[in-house]
This record gives sequence, C-alpha cells and structure tokens, in this order.
Amino acid sequence: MEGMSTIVKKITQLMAGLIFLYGIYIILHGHLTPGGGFAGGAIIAGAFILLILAFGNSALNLKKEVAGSSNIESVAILMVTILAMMALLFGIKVFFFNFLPKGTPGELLSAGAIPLYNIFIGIEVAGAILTIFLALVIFKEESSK
Amino acid sequence: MTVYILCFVLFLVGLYGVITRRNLIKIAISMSIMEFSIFLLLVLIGYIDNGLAPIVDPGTTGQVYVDPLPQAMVLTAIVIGLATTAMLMAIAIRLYRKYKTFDIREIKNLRG
Amino acid sequence: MDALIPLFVAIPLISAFLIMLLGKLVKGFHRYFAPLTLLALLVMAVYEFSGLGTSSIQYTMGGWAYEGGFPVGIFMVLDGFSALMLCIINLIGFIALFYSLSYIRKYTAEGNYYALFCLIIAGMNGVVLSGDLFNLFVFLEVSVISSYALVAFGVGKTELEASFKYQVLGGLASMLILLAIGLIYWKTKTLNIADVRNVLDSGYSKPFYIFIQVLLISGFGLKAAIIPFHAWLPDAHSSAPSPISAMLSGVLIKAVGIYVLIRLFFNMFVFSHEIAVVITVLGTVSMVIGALLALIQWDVKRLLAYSSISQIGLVVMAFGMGMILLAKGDNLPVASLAIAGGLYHLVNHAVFKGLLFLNAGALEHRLDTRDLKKMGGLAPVMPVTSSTSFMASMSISGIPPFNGFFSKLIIIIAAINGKFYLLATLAVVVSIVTLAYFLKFQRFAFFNKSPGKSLEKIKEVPFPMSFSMVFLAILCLALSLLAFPSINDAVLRPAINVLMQSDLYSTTILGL
Amino acid sequence: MELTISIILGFMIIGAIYALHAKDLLSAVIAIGMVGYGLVICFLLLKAPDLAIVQIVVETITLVIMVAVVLDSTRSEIETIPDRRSIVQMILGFIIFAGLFYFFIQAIENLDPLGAHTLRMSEIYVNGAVEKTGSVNLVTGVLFDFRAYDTLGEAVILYTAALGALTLLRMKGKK
Repeated sequence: MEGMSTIVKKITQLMAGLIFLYGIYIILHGHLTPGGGFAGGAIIAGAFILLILAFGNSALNLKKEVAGSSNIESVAILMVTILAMMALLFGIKVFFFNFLPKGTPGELLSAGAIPLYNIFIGIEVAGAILTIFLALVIFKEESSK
Repeated sequence: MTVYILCFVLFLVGLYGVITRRNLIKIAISMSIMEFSIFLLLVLIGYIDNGLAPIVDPGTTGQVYVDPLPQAMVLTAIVIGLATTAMLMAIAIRLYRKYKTFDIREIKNLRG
Repeated sequence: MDALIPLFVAIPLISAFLIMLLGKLVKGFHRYFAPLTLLALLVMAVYEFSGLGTSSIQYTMGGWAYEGGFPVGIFMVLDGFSALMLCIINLIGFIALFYSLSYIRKYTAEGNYYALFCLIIAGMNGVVLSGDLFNLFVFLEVSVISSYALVAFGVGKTELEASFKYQVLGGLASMLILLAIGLIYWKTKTLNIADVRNVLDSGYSKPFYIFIQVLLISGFGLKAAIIPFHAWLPDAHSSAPSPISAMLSGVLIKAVGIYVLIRLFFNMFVFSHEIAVVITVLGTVSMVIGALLALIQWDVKRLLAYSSISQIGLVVMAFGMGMILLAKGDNLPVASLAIAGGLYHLVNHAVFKGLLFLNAGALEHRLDTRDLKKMGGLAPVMPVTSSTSFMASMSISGIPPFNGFFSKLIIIIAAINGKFYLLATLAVVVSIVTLAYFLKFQRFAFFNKSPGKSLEKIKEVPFPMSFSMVFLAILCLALSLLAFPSINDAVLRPAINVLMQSDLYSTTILGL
Repeated sequence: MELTISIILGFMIIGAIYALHAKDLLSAVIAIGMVGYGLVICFLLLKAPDLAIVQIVVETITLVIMVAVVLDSTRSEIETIPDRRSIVQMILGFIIFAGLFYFFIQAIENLDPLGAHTLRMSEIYVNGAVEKTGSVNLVTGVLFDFRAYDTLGEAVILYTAALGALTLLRMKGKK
C-alpha cells in the first residue's frame, strides 16, 4: 500500500494524536459520561488505522505491528479475566465481584473496579480491531505480489 | 406501533437481501441491515416517554430514566456484529483472490 | 462444588489466551497445555456429574442474586441435563484434541488452532451452563464464531466456501434468535429463563407465543441443521479438518442446537400440542430425508454429514414424541421412555459419530482423498482404523450388542407404546437404510479390491490418532451397559427428571 | 417522537433497498454506511448516547474495512435476467414475507406501545444502582457490574474474530 502526500501525512500526525487522546478520555470517563471501554478502544483503533492509511507500509513494518497488537490484546483480555477472578484472592468465592471501594459517585476515582475493566477492555478492543485491519492489509499486500 | 412495524420491514428487507443477492459483499450488507433493525427494535423497547438518558446526576432524585438493560444488550450486539462482519470480509477477500469475482454463482465447488 | 461452575468457562478461556501469548515463546507449549486443559475440564465435568444426582446448583455471577424479588444477576444453572451435556462436550473435546496432536501437524499456525479449539469449548460450556437468555446468546456466538474460523482452517477453496455458507446461515440464525430474545424481553421484561417461565405462566397472547416459538425453532433449527434448515451442514462438516468435523457433528450441533431447543421448549415454554407436533414432524422429515441423501454420497465425510442430519432427526423425533405425550398429560411413563431414548441416543451419537469422523480423518491422512471410489482393500494395512470404524458403523446402524441398538430400541418401543405406529415404522426403515449406507462405506473403503494403487506404502496412523479411535470404540461397547435399568437410572435419570417435571426448573431457581 | 423516528426509519429503509440494488459495490457500501449513521441519530433521539458513540465509531471502522475489501476489485455487479423459475420463487417469497409481516403485527398487538415500557428486572439496574455499583453511567454499571459476565463474553467474541481473521488470512494453509 502506498502512502499519501506530505500534507496528508502532517495533518494525520496531528489528528491521530488528538483522536488518540479523545479515546483515552472516553475510556477513563466511561463510568461518568457516555462511552466506555468499547467506544474508546474503537476510537483508539481508528487513530491507528488513520496513521496506517496515510503512511502506507513503507514507513511501518506491518508484520511486526500485527504480532504486537495481537499480543497486546491477549494480555488485555487475560487481565480482564484475572480481574474477574480477583475477588477469589480476597476470600470471596464470586466471579466479577466488584471488590474495590466504591468511592463517591461522580468522581473520576470511583465505582470500584469498573474503571479498571474499562481500561483493559479498551486496550483489548483497540488491539482486536487493529489486528483485524492489519491482517486484511497484509493479506492484500502479499497476495497481490 | 408504526415504528415497530417499520423496524420489522427493515428486518424483512435484510432477509430479502440475504436470500436473493448473489454477491458476497451484498450478502454481508444484508446481514448488517438485519442487525440494524434488531438494534433499533431493542432500543425502542427500552424507551420510556420523557425518560432521561441513563446517566444519573448524583444530586437529584425522582427522575425517570430509560431502561439501561436493552442498551447494554445492544452494545454487546453491535460488537458481535462487528466481529461477524470482519469474519465475512476476511472470507470474501480470500474468495475474491481465488476466483476474481464476488459472484457466488461462479464460486460453486460445493452443492448442499 | 458450586464454585467450580464458572471455571468451566474460565479455564478454557485463560488457556486460549495463554496459548496465544506463550505459544510463540515456548516451543510446543500448545501441544502440552491444550490437552491438559481439556483433561482437567473432563475430570471436573465427571466429578460434578457424579456428585450432582437429581439436585441442581445455581451460581450467580458478581454476587447479584435476587434484588427486590427479581433475579437480576446472571445465573448459571447446573442440573442433570446440563451436567450430562458438559460430560459429552468435554469428553469428545478431549478425544478430538488428542487426535489433533498428530493430525494437525500438516497445517500451519498450529497455535491458532489450539486457541480456537479452547474457545469453542468455552463457548459450548457457557451455553449449557447459562440460565439467562442473552448470556446464552453471547456464548453461542463465541462457539459458532470460532467454529467458522475452524471450518476454514485449511484455507483451500472448498473450506472457504463452506465456511462462508456456514457463516451466512449461522448469522441468519443468530439474527432470528436475537429477535426472539428481544420480543421475549418486550413481553416479560426479564431475561432469566426461569423468570420468563414464571411471567408467561400468568398469561400471554397466543399469536405472540407462537411467533416467538417459530422464530426460536427456525433459529436453533438452523444451528442444529434440522431439515429444511440443513443446507450448510454437509459442506461445513466435510470441509473442516477431521477432528473439527467430529466436534461439530458430535457436540456442537447438539450443544448449541438441540440442547437449547429442548431446554427452552421444556423448561421455558408451557407445552403446546401444535408446536410439539411441528417439532416431531421436523425431526421425522430430517431423519428420513437425511438417510436417503446419505445413501447416494460417495464422499466419506459428506456421507457421515448427511447421516448426522438423519440421526439428529431421530433424537428430535424422540423428544417431540415426549412433548406430545406431556402436552396431552396422559401416558407419562411412555413420555419418560421416549425422552430417555432421545437422551441415550444423543450421548451415543456423540460417541459413534465422533469416532466415524476420526476414522474418515485417518483415511484422509493416509490416502489424501475422501472419495470412496478411490479407496479399497485397506482392512489389512490399517487394522485399527478398519476395526474401529466397523464397530462404529455397526453401532450407528443399530446392530446388537453395540450402544446404538439399545437407544434405537428404546425409541421404537416408546413410539409403539405411545401409538405412533407410523413413526416407529419409519424409524425401523431408516435404521435399515442406515445399515445399507454404512455397509457401502465399509465395503468400498476397507474390503473391496484396491483400484490399481499399491497399498504397500500405506501405514497405520500414529499413536495419538489410533489411541483416540480405540478409546471411542471401547466407549461404544461400554455405553450399551446403559441399557440396564439400574445403570440407566443412575446416569440418565437426573436429566430425564429435569425434562419431565418441566416447571421444577423455574420453581427451584426462583425458590417459589 | 414516534413520527420523527418513523421518518428516519423510512429513509433508512430506502437506503437499505438502494444498497441492495446498487449496480456499483462501492456505492452499496457507502449507502449502508448512511443507513448506519441514520441509526446513530435514532439512538441519540432515543436517549442512548453510549450506543450512539459506539455505533458511529464501529460503523466508520466497518466502512473502512468494507471499502478496503471492495476498492481493488471489479466493483460492478452482474445482474441476472429473471427467468420463469425466479418469478415463481419471487411470488413464493412474497407470500412468505407477507405472512411473516402479518404474524408479526398479530404478535405485537398486545405488547406495550412505544414509551409505555415498565421496568421489572431493570428496576434494580436503575433505582439505587448508583449506590450499588458506584457508576453514574447506568449502562456502564449494567455492563461491568450486574452483567459483567456478558461483557467478558463480548470481549471474547471480538478476540475470537481477531484470531479468526489472523487464521483465515494466512498465506499458506498446509505445509
């Protein structure tokens, strides 16, 4: 895949950073405002997809990226599962028990384990969507050789 | 009730597409249409007149909120839809590279 | 004991993630880790099954059980029926995975195969344990999406095409099921299966009731490949790698199709005579047409796939007869007998159809063909494959002393006692047709003269494959012990009770 | 409210029918994207901002993936001339669809009309849920606390799809 012109590349660099930050904001405020892990993760994946579309594979080593993103999503979803079983460590034989203190509703650090779930789900979703996209792009590259 | 009936019409349009279209991409599109109609149906079910969006302002009491459960279900279903579309696209592009067409009449090694 | 229940889903999930992570670092990690996972699950399933008896256990996720009198959390329910299904799933899963150890070596990306295998097991375990409609749908999707990928694992032309067909029809089925779940939520405002039963008991409109039942029958009928909905099955089951065909035919269509259908129609809906007749007719039609279509196949795995449709039809017919009798409310012992026959045949079919697909895989592994016309004279060179497949063929055709004979006998006796003479006759005729096409399979694969090619290069398959086949063949014989009333009582009675006393499910969970 | 949603839904139906009959695949894909964005507006009107955000992002990504697949192919679709068999099939299909439509109307006749929904199971998800889960966003509360098990399943589905795409799109299947 060819990269695009210099103007597009410059603007994309700026935009991708902003979109990335917005995705992080959406994930972190998932328990306060609309959004959450799924929306934020998809937004972050969108930022990366934008970069890949603009720069093409000349600037990026796609094979390495896909291995990285698939590893990251594996780690993230493993963390979600471990988080679900975390209450077992506290002697409560219940899965998905919200074991952290709830805090004051409406503040950033509240809602117990929910922000943690949001963060890991967000990473997982971003990794998964990126993996799907990269797998498609790599396949297109290799099969048209 | 009209809005529910229109929702079902959208579902039927998708069903019609799945049955009659002969193009891999068009079939994937028809599946998306069916998904959309079900998402909308579920959210319509959970709507309550004059209800607020399900985000509570901690200070207030006695507000009516729309049902959050169908929304959570639809969120799950949207992600499932993304997953199925991705799988369909992966297969479609592979079949295209093998046969140079999306037309399922020309892709016929198997007969059910 | 109840704390073990979520582990049936959690262990295979964690195992899949670890395989993807560590499989690249540690060489051969997946080849040891995946079978160990499945073995652990099998031991857990047998432990739960043996300790359960006729009681049932509920486990609530997140500690949310009842709030304000309603079951708000997600319930996992383990009773006789789901425990039986868990045993079958994990048993066939373990055997198929053990067989894969040498079979899958010719493919690339082995790690992905084992991870997807763990995910499909996790999905099916989740489906049979779930007591919540939407959760059931989610885990059903986990198992079917991984099966789409596994069917196309060889990425050849036929595999991809079969997988596409499977995905389209599977996706259609999922849409119908989701629509039905939405309508049920609209009416009852709850998702818990027991609670839905409770609400529906207090009144519903007839058209609504019939509409959702028709949606669910078409949806799960598509997943179970009952006959007007069977188009995907022969392609998908014949194109998949053989251990996966064994999984699909042996357990997947039962766990996500038949099990859910039976569970919902016995434990969630109140019996209605019309729907019971519809289910019986669908079962009978697929039994007859599946057998006739199998007769004309020359591809080994397609023959087995059509035979699956036929045998699943027999199971559905048995449950349908039970439903008709229960709806009428008389002749309960006969209804119990029909259900017992259906369950017994379900277990048997998982074992012998799994074995037959593993045999077909062994043939394909050594000969690189699935065409019966190109085979022949293999009995002396592949003695293990030949003898085990002979046992499985006799078993599925209903020849004593194998297990298939007894389950078919029970179903036919139940049909005669319930005055379904036509169905009894058809079951006997189909049994004879089954014998005919399996004799064809035996004759052309193992006993005919070889068509020209030299057989000297062909060896018996390696140890993991032959061990799996021998194990299942022994099981074919051992399961015929279930025909003894005392053993039958101990093993199948809890499951039969769940289905016979159909409202006990909801009253136990809701604690009414 | 019902009228507004109905009008948007009407446009969505037209868009869907256009997408199914478009001669060019790229325009079909873009038309279905428009239908998806129409759904976003409906979600916003129906007080479902979480869904609107997720749907708009997911729709965009789906669109990108679909366009990537369609773009370097022969995009035009070969249309068939209807023969006698397809006409019979069409009439049969029409009867089945009319029947389904009729039964749907019959089935939903006695159910709650739009806006008259009452809470039963979700009563707990709304009233006092903020104290129970600590989350001000009730949908997040349902997703990650009351029904977190579903959410794990959902994440696993996406994981499976990514794994499946990696599996399906490798160059060589057999050694």
